[in-house]
Amino acid sequence: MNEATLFALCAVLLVGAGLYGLIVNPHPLRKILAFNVVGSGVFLLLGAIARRGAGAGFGGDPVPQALLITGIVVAFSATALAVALLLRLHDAAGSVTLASEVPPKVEPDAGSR
Amino acid sequence: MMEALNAGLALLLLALAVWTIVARDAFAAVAGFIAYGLLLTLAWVQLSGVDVALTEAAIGGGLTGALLIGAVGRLRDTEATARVERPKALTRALAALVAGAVTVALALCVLTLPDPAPTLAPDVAANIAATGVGNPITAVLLAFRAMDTLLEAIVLVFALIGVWSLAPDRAWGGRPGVRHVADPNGILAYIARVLPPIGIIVGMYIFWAGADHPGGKFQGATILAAMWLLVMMAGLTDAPPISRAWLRIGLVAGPLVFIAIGLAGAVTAGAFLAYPDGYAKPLIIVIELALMPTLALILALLLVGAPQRTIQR
Amino acid sequence: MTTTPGGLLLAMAVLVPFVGVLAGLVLGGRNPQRVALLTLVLGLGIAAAIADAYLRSGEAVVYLLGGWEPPLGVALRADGLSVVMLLAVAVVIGGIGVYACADFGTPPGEPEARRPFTFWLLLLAVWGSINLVFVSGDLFTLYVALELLTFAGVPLVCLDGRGETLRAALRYLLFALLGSVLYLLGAVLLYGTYGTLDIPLLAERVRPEPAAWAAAALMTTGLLAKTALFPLHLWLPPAHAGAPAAASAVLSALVVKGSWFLVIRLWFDVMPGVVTFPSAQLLGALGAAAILIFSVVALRQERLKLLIAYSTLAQIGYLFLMFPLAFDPAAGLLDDGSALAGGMLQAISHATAKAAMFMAAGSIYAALGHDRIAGLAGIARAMPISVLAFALGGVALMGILPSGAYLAKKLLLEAAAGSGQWWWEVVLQAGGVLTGSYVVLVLAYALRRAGAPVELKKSVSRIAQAAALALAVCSLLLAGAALGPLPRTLLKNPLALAELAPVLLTVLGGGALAVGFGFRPPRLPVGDAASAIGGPVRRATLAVGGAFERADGVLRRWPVASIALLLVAALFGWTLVAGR
Amino acid sequence: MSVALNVLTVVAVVAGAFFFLAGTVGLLRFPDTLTRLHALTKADNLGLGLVVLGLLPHVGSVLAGIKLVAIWLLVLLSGAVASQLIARATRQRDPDA
Repeated sequence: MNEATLFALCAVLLVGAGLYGLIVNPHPLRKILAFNVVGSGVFLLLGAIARRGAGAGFGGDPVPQALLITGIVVAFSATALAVALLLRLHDAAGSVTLASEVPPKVEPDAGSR
Repeated sequence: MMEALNAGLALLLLALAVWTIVARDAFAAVAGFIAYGLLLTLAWVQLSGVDVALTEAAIGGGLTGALLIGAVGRLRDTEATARVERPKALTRALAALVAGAVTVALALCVLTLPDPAPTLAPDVAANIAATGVGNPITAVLLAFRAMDTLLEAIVLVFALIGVWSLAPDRAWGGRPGVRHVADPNGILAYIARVLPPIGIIVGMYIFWAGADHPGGKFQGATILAAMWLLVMMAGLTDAPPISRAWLRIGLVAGPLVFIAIGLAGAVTAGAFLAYPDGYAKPLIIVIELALMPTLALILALLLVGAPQRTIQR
Repeated sequence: MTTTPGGLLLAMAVLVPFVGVLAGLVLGGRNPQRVALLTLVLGLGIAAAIADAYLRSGEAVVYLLGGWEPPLGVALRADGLSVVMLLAVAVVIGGIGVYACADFGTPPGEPEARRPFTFWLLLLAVWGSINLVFVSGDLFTLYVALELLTFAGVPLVCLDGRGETLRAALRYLLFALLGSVLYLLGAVLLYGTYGTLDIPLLAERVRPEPAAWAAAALMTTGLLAKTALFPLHLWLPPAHAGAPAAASAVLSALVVKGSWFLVIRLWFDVMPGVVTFPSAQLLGALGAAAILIFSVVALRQERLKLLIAYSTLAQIGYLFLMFPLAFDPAAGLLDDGSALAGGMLQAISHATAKAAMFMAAGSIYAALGHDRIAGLAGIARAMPISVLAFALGGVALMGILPSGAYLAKKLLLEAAAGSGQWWWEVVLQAGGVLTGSYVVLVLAYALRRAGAPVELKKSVSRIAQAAALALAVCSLLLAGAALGPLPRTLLKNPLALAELAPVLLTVLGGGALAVGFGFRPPRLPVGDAASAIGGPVRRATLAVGGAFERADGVLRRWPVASIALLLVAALFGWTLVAGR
Repeated sequence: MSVALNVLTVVAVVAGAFFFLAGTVGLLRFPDTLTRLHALTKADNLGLGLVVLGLLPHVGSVLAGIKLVAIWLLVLLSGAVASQLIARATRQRDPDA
C-alpha cells in the first residue's frame, strides 16, 4: 500500500471517529474537539488525493494543497468563534449544556371548554 | 522501512484521535488533540505537503491548541454536569453504527478512486512562469485561486467581528481578555524580551521564503502573532482596546490592499485579481506584505477573545 | 469559456458589501449604519445591472477571476436563477435595512455601541456572502461562501447577549459546522475523482459511480442541515425566535436560502444525471413531513415569534417539493422546467413575506412588551400597519391571488400533473391550507376587540412598520412581476369558480384547522350542540398535535438530530445507488 | 579521523536518545505537573543538544551546521517559554503545588 492510500484510509477512520464523538459527547468543548478531528480527517483525505496527483515535478498536486491551507485557516476561525461563544455562554448562563430548556407545557383541558 | 514508519504514524494518529474523543477528562482530551496535531504535521510531510505541514503546525496544532487549552481551564466546573448528560448505551450504539456505516462507505469510495489520479499539477507547471513565483502553492493561492485567499482573509475578519460581538455592552471599545501579570524580573519576562526579535526575523524569513520555497504569509503571521501573545502573557504589554484607530486600520489594511490591487488588475490587466505582465511577482509580494500584519493581528486577537474590560475614559 | 460583458459586476456584487464591512469596521462610531445604507443603494443598482446584462445577452454572465480559466482558475457565473435571487435579496435587504434604522440607530453624539455596530456590519456580511453563494461557480469557493454566511449569521442570533440566545447560537454554529464539513467531504471526493471543482466542468465529467453517489449524499445532507429541513431542524426555532426582529428577518428570509440554493446547484447543475427518482422522492417526502408537522406545531405555539419560526420550518419543506416534480422519469434526470420556476418563485415569495412577518412581529413585540398570541386582542386597532403587513405576508404565503406563491403553486401543480405524480398535488394543496391555519389563528386574535384600548409601552417608528408593509406588498404583487417571463395562460379570471374554490378552501380549511389544532384556539360563537360534537374531535386533534410536538421535541435533541443527519445521508446514498 | 567522528556520532546520538527515553519515562511516571516538566525539559535541552552534536560532523556545509545549532537554540528558548507558562498555569490553579 502506498502512503496516499494508507493516509486516505486513516483519514476516513478519523472522520468516522470524529463523527461519533460529535454525536455522543454532550460537552460543547468536546464537540468542538470532535469537529476538529472530523475536519482534519477531511483535510488528510484531500492531502492524500493531492499526493496521488503528484506530477510535473511536484510531489503533490499544488491546487488541493493550496485549498488545504485555506481550509485549515477557515477551520481555525470556526473553532475560535465557537470557543468564544462557549466561554460567553458560560459567563452569562453559568452552564454550557446544549439541551433545549423548553419548559413543559401544561395541556389545556381537552374538549370540555 | 518508510512503509512501516507511515503505518505506525497512521496508527498513532488514530489512537490519539480516539483518545481525544473518549477521554474522560477534557484537559486530557485537549492534550491528546495537541499531540495529534503535531503528528499530523509529520503526515503532511510524508504526503509531500511541506507548506501544509507548516500551516498545520502553526495554526492547526499551535493556535488551535492554545485556544482550547485556554478554554478548558475556564470550563472545568462544567464537566461534571456534562457527564450526566451522556447519552444512553443504545444511543451510543446507534451513533457508532451510523458513523461506522459512513466510514465504510467512504473507505469504498477511497479504494475506487481513479488510477491514474486526475491532477492539475501539469496545468500549474505550465502557467507558473506567468506568476513569477517559484512555489507552486503560492502561485495557486495568489494567482490562480487568489479569490479564495481574499475570501479567507475576510473569513478571519468576520470571525473577529463575531468574537467581538460577544462582549458585554459595557465593555464595548475596551480591552479584550484579561490582564496578565508576571514578575517583571522573572524568567518569563526575560524570555519575552529575548525571543520576539528572533521570532520576528524567523516569521519574516518564512514569509519571504514563501515566494519560492515552502512557507508564506500565514505561517509567518502565526509566528508574529505568537510573539505578540507571548509579550502580552509576560505582562510586558496589554491587549489594545478594540476602539483604537491603529488597530482598526491594521485589521482592514490587508484585505483592502488586496482588493485595491485586484481592482487595479481589472483596469490594467483585464480582470479582477489579474496582474499586468511582468508585475505579477512584485504585486504578489505587496499583497502578502500587506496581509501579514492584518493576519497576525487577527490571529492573536481571536485567541485573546472578546472585550471584557470597561474602557477607561 | 470566457468573460462575458458585465462580468465584473458579479465580482462587484460580492466585493461592495465586503468593502462596506471593512469600511464600517475602520470608520466606527455611527458610520457602519451610514456605510450600510449607502451600500444598500449601490448593491441594488449592481443587482439590477447584472439582471440587465443577463437579459441583454440571454445567456449566463461569466467572469474569470484573474483571467484564469477553470479548472485552474475560479469563475463567477450568474444564470437566470442567480439573477433572480440577487435581485430578490437586494430588495429584501433594503427593506430590512430601512426597518432596522429604528432599532439599531445610534443617536448623534453617542459613542459607538456594540449592538448597532455589529448588526450593520453583519447585515452587509450576510449580503456579500449570500451573493457569493449565488454567483460562485466553484464548489470550494462555495464552501468558503457557506462558512462566511454561517459566521455572519451566528452572531446575529445572540446580539441580545442573553443566555438562551447564546445557547441557540452555539447549537446553530456547531450543527452548521457539521453540515459544512460533510459538504466539504463530498467536494473532496469529487476533486479526487474528476480533478476539478468547477460546476460546468464537473457536470460534463460526473458519472453515476460510487464517489459521485457518496458526494451527492454527503453534500446534500450537509446542506439540508444548514437549511434546517426536517428532521435536521434542531437549531432553527430558538435561534430565529430569540434574535432581534431585524436579525430574525435576515436569518429566516435569507440565510437559510443560501444552502437551499446550493442544493439546487448541486442537483440541477452538477449532477442532474446522477440523482434518481427515489432520491428526489425522498427529498420531497422530507419536505412534506416538514409541512405537516411544523404547521401543526406552529399552531400550538404561544409566542408569535416562535410561531413564525415554525412557519419558516414548514415553508422550507415547501421549497423542497419542486425536486421530485422536476424529475423527468422518461429521461431519468432532473430538468429545469416549470417545477424549478415554481420553486424559485416560492422561495422569493417566502423571503419577502417572511421578512415582513418577522418585522411586523418585532414591531408588535416592541410596542406590547410581549408577543403572546393570546394577548394580541385590540392590536389591529392600535397598530394597523403592522397587522396589515403580517396579514398580507400571510396571505402571500397561503398562495392566494395575486401573490407570487399563487403562481408558484400553479406551476408546481402543473408539473405534478404533467409528470403524473398526483400525490404531490395533494401535498401542495394541503400545504396551502396548513399555511392558512396559522395565519388565520394569529389574525383571529389580532382582529379581536379588546375590552379596553391597548396601551402601547413604546411607540414604534412608522417608517419601520411601513418597511414591513412594503415587503409584504412586494410579496403579494410578485405574480405581476413574475408574469413577465412566464406564460400568461397561468393567470385565469380570479372570480371564476375554479379559482375561488381553492382560495375559499384555503381560508376556511385553515380556519377549521386553527380551531382544531390551536393550542388555545379562538373562541367561536357556537352553541352547546356544536361543542358536543367538537369534544371528541378536539380531543383527537389535541392528541395528534401533542404527538407532533413531542416528536419535534425528541428530534431537537442533539444526539437524535445528529444521528438523523447521518441516517439521512445513508438514505440518500442508498436511494442513489439502488434507485437506478 | 572519520572513525573517531563516527564513534562520536554514535555515542552522542545514543546518549541523546537515552535522555529522551528517560524524559518520556519521567513524563509518564512522575506524580504531578511540575515534576513532569522537570523530566521533560531535561529531554528537550540535553537530549536534543546531544543529537545535534552527534549530527554536526556529518553535515555538508557550515551553513547547515549553523542551522542545526540554531534549531537547538530555538527549541531551548521555546521549551523555556512553554514550561514557564505551564508552570504558571499550574500554580494559579493550585497555589500549593
